[in-house]
Amino acid sequence: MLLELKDLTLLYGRIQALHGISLTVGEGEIVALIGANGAGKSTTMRAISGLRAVAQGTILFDGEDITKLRADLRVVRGVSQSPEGRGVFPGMSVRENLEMGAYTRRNRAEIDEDLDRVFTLFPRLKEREKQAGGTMSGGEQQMLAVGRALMSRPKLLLLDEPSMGLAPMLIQQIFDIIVEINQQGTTVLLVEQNAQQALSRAHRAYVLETGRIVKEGTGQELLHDPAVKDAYLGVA
Amino acid sequence: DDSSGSGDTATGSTCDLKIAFFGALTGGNAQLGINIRDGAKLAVDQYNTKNADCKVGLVEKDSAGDPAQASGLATSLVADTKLLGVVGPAFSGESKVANPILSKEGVVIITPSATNPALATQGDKTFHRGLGNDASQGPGAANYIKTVLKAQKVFVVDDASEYGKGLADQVKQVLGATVVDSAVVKEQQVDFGAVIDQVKGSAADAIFWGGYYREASPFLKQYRDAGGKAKFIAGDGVKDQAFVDGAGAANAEGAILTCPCVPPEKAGGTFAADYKAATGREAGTYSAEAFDAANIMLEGIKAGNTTRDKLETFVDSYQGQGVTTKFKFQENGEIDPASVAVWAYKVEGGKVVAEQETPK
Amino acid sequence: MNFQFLGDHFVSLTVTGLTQGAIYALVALGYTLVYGVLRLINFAHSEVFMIGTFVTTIIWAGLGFSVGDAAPGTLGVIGLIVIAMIAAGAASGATALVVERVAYRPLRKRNAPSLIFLISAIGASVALSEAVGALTDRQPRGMPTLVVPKVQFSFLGADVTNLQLGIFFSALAMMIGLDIFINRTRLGRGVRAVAQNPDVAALMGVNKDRIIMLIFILGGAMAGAAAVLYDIKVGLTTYSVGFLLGIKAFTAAVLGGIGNLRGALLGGLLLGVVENYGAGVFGNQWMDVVAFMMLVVVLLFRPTGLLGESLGRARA
Amino acid sequence: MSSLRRADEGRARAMTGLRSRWSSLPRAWRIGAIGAFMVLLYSLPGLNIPLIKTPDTDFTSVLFLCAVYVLVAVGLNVVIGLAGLLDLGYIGFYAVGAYTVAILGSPNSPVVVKFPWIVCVPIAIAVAMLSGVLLGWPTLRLRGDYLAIVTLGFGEIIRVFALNSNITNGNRGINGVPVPSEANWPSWMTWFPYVSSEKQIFSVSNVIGFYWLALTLVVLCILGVRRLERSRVGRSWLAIREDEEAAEVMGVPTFKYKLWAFAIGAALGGLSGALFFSKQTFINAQGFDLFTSILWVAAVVIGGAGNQLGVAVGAILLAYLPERFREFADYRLLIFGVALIVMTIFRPQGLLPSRRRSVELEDRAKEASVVE
Amino acid sequence: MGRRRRASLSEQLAEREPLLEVDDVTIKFGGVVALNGVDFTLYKGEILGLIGPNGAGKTTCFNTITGVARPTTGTIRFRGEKVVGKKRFQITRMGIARTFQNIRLFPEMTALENVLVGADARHKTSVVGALFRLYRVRVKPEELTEVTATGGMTRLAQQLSRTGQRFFGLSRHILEERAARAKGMELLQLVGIEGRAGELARNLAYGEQRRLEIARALATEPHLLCLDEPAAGFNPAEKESLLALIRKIRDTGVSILLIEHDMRLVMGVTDRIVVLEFGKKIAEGSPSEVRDNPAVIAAYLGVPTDAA
Ligand SMILES: Nc1ncnc2c1ncn2[C@@H]1O[C@H](COP(=O)(O)OP(=O)(O)OP(=O)(O)O)[C@@H](O)[C@H]1O
Ligand SMILES: Nc1ncnc2c1ncn2[C@@H]1O[C@H](COP(=O)(O)OP(=O)(O)OP(=O)(O)O)[C@@H](O)[C@H]1O
Ligand SMILES: [Mg+2]
Ligand SMILES: [Mg+2]
Repeated sequence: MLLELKDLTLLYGRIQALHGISLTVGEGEIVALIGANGAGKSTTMRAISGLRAVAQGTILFDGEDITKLRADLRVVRGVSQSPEGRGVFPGMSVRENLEMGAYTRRNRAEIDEDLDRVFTLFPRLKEREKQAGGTMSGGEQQMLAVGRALMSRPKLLLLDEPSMGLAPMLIQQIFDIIVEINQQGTTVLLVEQNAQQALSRAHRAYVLETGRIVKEGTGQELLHDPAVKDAYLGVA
Repeated sequence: DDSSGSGDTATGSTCDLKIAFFGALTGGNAQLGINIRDGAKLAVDQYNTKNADCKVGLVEKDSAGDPAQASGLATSLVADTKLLGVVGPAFSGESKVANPILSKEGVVIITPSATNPALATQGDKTFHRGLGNDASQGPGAANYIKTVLKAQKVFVVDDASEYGKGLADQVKQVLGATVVDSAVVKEQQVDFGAVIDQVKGSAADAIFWGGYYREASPFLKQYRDAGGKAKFIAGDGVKDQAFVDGAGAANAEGAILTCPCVPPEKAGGTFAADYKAATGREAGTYSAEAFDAANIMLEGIKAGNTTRDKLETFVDSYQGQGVTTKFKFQENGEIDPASVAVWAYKVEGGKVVAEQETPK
Repeated sequence: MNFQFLGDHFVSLTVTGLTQGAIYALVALGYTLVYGVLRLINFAHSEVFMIGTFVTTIIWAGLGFSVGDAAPGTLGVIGLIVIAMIAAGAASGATALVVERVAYRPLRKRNAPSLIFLISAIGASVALSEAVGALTDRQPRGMPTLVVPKVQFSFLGADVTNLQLGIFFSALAMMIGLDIFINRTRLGRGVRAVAQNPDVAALMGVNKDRIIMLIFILGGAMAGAAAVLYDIKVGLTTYSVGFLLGIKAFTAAVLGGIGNLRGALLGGLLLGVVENYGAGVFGNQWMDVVAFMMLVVVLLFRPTGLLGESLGRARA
Repeated sequence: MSSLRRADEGRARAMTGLRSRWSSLPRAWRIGAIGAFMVLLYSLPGLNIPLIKTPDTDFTSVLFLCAVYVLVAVGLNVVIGLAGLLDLGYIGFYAVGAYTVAILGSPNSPVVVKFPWIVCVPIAIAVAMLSGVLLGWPTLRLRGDYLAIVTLGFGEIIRVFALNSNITNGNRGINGVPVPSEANWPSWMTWFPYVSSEKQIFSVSNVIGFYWLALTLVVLCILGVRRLERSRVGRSWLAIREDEEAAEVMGVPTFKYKLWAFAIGAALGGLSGALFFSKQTFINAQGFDLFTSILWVAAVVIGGAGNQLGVAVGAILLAYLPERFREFADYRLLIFGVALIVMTIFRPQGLLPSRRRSVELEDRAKEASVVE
Repeated sequence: MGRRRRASLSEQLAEREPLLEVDDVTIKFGGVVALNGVDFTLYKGEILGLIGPNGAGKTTCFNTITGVARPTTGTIRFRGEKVVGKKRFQITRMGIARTFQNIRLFPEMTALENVLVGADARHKTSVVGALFRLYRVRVKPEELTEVTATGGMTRLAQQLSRTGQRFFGLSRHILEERAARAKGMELLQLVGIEGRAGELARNLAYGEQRRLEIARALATEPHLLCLDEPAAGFNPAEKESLLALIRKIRDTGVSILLIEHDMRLVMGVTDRIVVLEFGKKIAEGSPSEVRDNPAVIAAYLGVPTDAA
């Protein structure tokens, strides 16, 4: 297992957001995390990337206990996140934003190669290479955030609602890109509201409700699960 | 203990009477205050040794030279009916606040250092000044510049303080057209680039400094560093060893410092030696004046003037020789002009030494 | 008002102003760096500078050069200055770091709002300057005259001295170095990332605490260097030198656009020059008034300073 | 309306223990307790309580200073605590108010008119308010921290002006600043220790009249500000503090309300200055330094910005402690500085915080995101 | 221009009263032309959708309408009055309210207080009025408060205060405050979070915050409500209930301008749709017209089946 969460509990002040989450992500998998607003999906992601301290439980990455590791050191270990709300650096140009993604890497040639790859994936970013990140439109920022997460060549890529704010055509594209990245060897943990798309691409998936995992299975299983269909896929 | 209420009639024994020191013991101007306090303390201690059976106490009120603190301190002084007189307040600003309060309750005031002329016109009936005011020092300095230095172009600097500006205005008035330009420096200013540009631009051959040594020493150092050659003359606010040390002895060499105070070595009796013995330091500026002021009051108390009213009458009509000069107060509390001597001191070999009395 | 004087001495006032401005700018960098990253007016930075001025005198005195001592030869002087720069830079940097550790870090850990930081900063500032005040009996401390100003050349009737040239260019060099560091290097980019979004910066692998330490040390070191230049120029220091100079430097930082390194340079130089003109025209006592008036006027037309804010987060 | 009541209960739940216990007392009790406390405040000068008496300085004078500082803090609290504007040059308004009274009322000022106190003070308040508006007009459009430096500059400009202008007489100053009234105490007042019927109510050597006047003004101003706080105005200030742009989009004329906050703060600052220097009867440029201004801000925050009781406590400590512990005179600023750091670390919400702030701080602290 | 084009639309629309007229609006940021001669009209009572690819200029369009950005050229009229150049709070008082793409509540205020800030936009109590409470309004005897009846007030005091109110009326401040709280609760009820009225906004769940934003905007009594991607981050079930809410709001007589990428929501709720691409309007019409428009499919929808 590349990532293993054991019985994770997390508090926001008085509010308990996670009530003992356990999940695993195997090497080379795409794992989806779906659930209603406030279910704790983003919170789980923050716990994994180290933006929030957990109250209880352990996080194992590549066999190592990283529960108490600082966020930046987790990046060095190979965990990279495109955060909820995009988190673009508003005062840096698009290019600098992407370079920030490669902050922990030193090999210039490889970095340039990856930059090219991101620019091919999102031509709009190439067009706006010098524009300040903060002035990009909502969707453009989303592309930037995903592209930036790719720049660290992570072992594990955490994507928090990558399709949020994207136009329908691009949504299609972004999921294709996720699959492509995965096939190139990156493990992906994906949080999505667009459950339909997410489940159809994911190897496995978990369903979260109010801070607890209530279901797990392969993507296809959940896609056809009537309860899931009812709650998260909407009436087609 | 102060439950007897306010009033001028002291009750009980007359042997626990007090006089007070009022001035800065802390803050940026503490050194002057300490000089004064020690002068007064020396007088009281000497008195108490001689009159061990009926001692007089010395109350110390530290105002930090701040008018805002002065009023509360003065009010607490007047509430103590055993307290008859005050040596101080040390600075003119605080005097303006404290004097009306003290005077209203009849507390006798002899200031050894506040030299602003306006203090005598505030209508404070118990006010006395034990030395010449700025109106006498200013002309003294100006006359020295005119007749001894024979300067042609004088540049006048003041620090906008009550004291400094008053002095500078006097000098300007006497010198008239000889003053080619003037500038105002800020309190605690340490960098004088612009002023030095101005002084050099004016081609002055003498600079008069109305202010304190805290600003004067860095100014003079920077001015000399910048190649300035003009003579430097300042008032008693600069007359302190700290000035020479701050500016550097070489830079300060030849500077003239005027003071309406008699050189301690010329002061009568054994004051200079006694002071050194008591405090371990040389007598500083205004120490001797404070010593005299305290002695006048002590003399009054000794003579049985044990109420504020009686002491006031005593001081008003006092005549006598102190270590600094001969004391006799005018109606408005100013010392008799005949007793005022303004001395010029000179920095020589890194020391401030008395040179001559300034021409009248 | 004396416009005549300004006209006659324009160039020489400019030169003096630039020298002063270079020192403002160096100190302003510390404000700008910390503000850019933490959105915090580091009030104690003025005291970081003040410590530098004292360490300089102590070092020189330790090497046998006190007030009134004659300066050694040129090489000796340069040596003394370099040693002082290193020592004062280190001491100021260390002071800044201590302030960060003691006064700010505990608050950061609690995520306190910026007003609280300001109060803690004021506390640190007061405590530092008063501590030094108590240690020095509030007396000023003089320096040896190391550099006797010599006119190097005359420019449009104004004498330019070696001292002025030295101060100006060494300050400029340090600022350019810092600018390159922040804008061109990886670590510099990390600084900017933390400034713009600390959480996401951590997600990129930036060690936030280290970056914060770095900016305090950098800002402190610059203030230390400024302190040496100041000592050479002014020739004396006291426990309270920091207060007004700090306010001026902060004004300079705001003038140029706080959080913007080049803004600090521009703001510092402009402030130095304009207040010197102001002193020439209106009199020395109105110097600070002129400086603040200019600030208000500039902010009226450019609400985020001359060059805007670049390190910091953009407003959403 | 039951849901409305529940909404208010939600608020109450967030209150801290002592406060909620207080507000659950019957109203009559609360009024009684406040009344008793007021009586205590008014009679403090006559009570002669040993430990709290100041050793060196007249105790009533210190009480008066406390009252003036509380007035300052109440005004500054409107600006900082309620509207969230950082004003580091508040002393400028204090100076403007003080000088207006001195210049218009003193026979020794360069201006020939000689208005009585009761005329001068409203003018002083108006002038201070006007100066607040004049300063605020161009600068309140700036963002928070810029305002800090600009106000700092304003404070310094006022001081330099006072020091160098002819109308203020520079550091020579103006004496004979008018006192509120020349009248003597009526004879029926003499039951109170310290009051004697031959004495003036507002006497320089017995300042109880000044203290009572200041205390009365403090009470009135606190009540007035409380009214504002609990109205649409206070809510708008709060919204501006939270998110100015969102507030504007919700229809809050943010500039107008910030200007009002500034003007009200300035007016109170002017009043306090006028009051203080009426008692001192002499004014010069000393005592208007920026440092004092910054200390005031510290006092407000340490006391608990946003809560009037809190800022009052902060102000009282600032005025009282240095007088009580004069023996540490040389070290008091050092102690003060260290105390500020310690306070912010161990009690960042202030001594008596507003409910809202303490909740906010608690929540923020718990959310601190760092993983060690 | 705009006038003629409107005539070409259905007869029914031409009769309706225009509420918002965007006329030839262009806005440039340096080299980027974010809006290029855009014009459209929103009629009273309708829900107008604004869609387009990422970076098409939708948010920018919003910003110009609500006064956040100023168009380089062009005019915008609301109920016949010019909008461009007005201050933001004035625009709100004219009757345009908005929500933010990323939520911007007042986090330290309770839900109810957030709504009250919105309601204040319609209030008249001034600073002086709040301080001295001189402006008094006569109230009918049956409206006299029970406010004073709470707490340990004696009967005599109650009687006195009631008599006082009868003679001197109540201050406008108190009346407005009372009315606003009632209205605030009503709006919270409308969006379905009345149970959370006393909770600090920051402690509400994301979905609740979005609803609160809508309630706060409605409290300003707008004629037009602008929603920027209100469903972002909602799952289908939540989107469904949002759709119902939007309809409910429209039924209270508020017109709506809606930016949204979720086609099911847009198609389901809007009356008409305007499509932008690269800052230009490329289509306008009923949902079905737009859905079948080849230009729109090419630029935006991709596969036409998405919303089926
Ligand atoms: N900063 C915070 N402070 C307090 N509570 C929070 C905070 N962030 C999230 N929560 C609460 O924690 C719970 C989980 O939130 P989280 O953001 O993880 O949900 P989510 O599943 O990602 O939902 P969404 O689909 O809305 O993004 C929610 O109840 C939310 O209100
Ligand atoms: N200040 C600015 N400087 C430069 N370009 C800008 C600025 N503001 C917006 N833009 C550009 O204008 C275009 C329109 O942006 P806008 O935010 O209106 O898009 P949008 O239609 O809302 O897109 P999305 O659906 O992604 O939110 C984008 O390409 C954006 O990068
Ligand atoms: Mg989420
Ligand atoms: Mg958008």
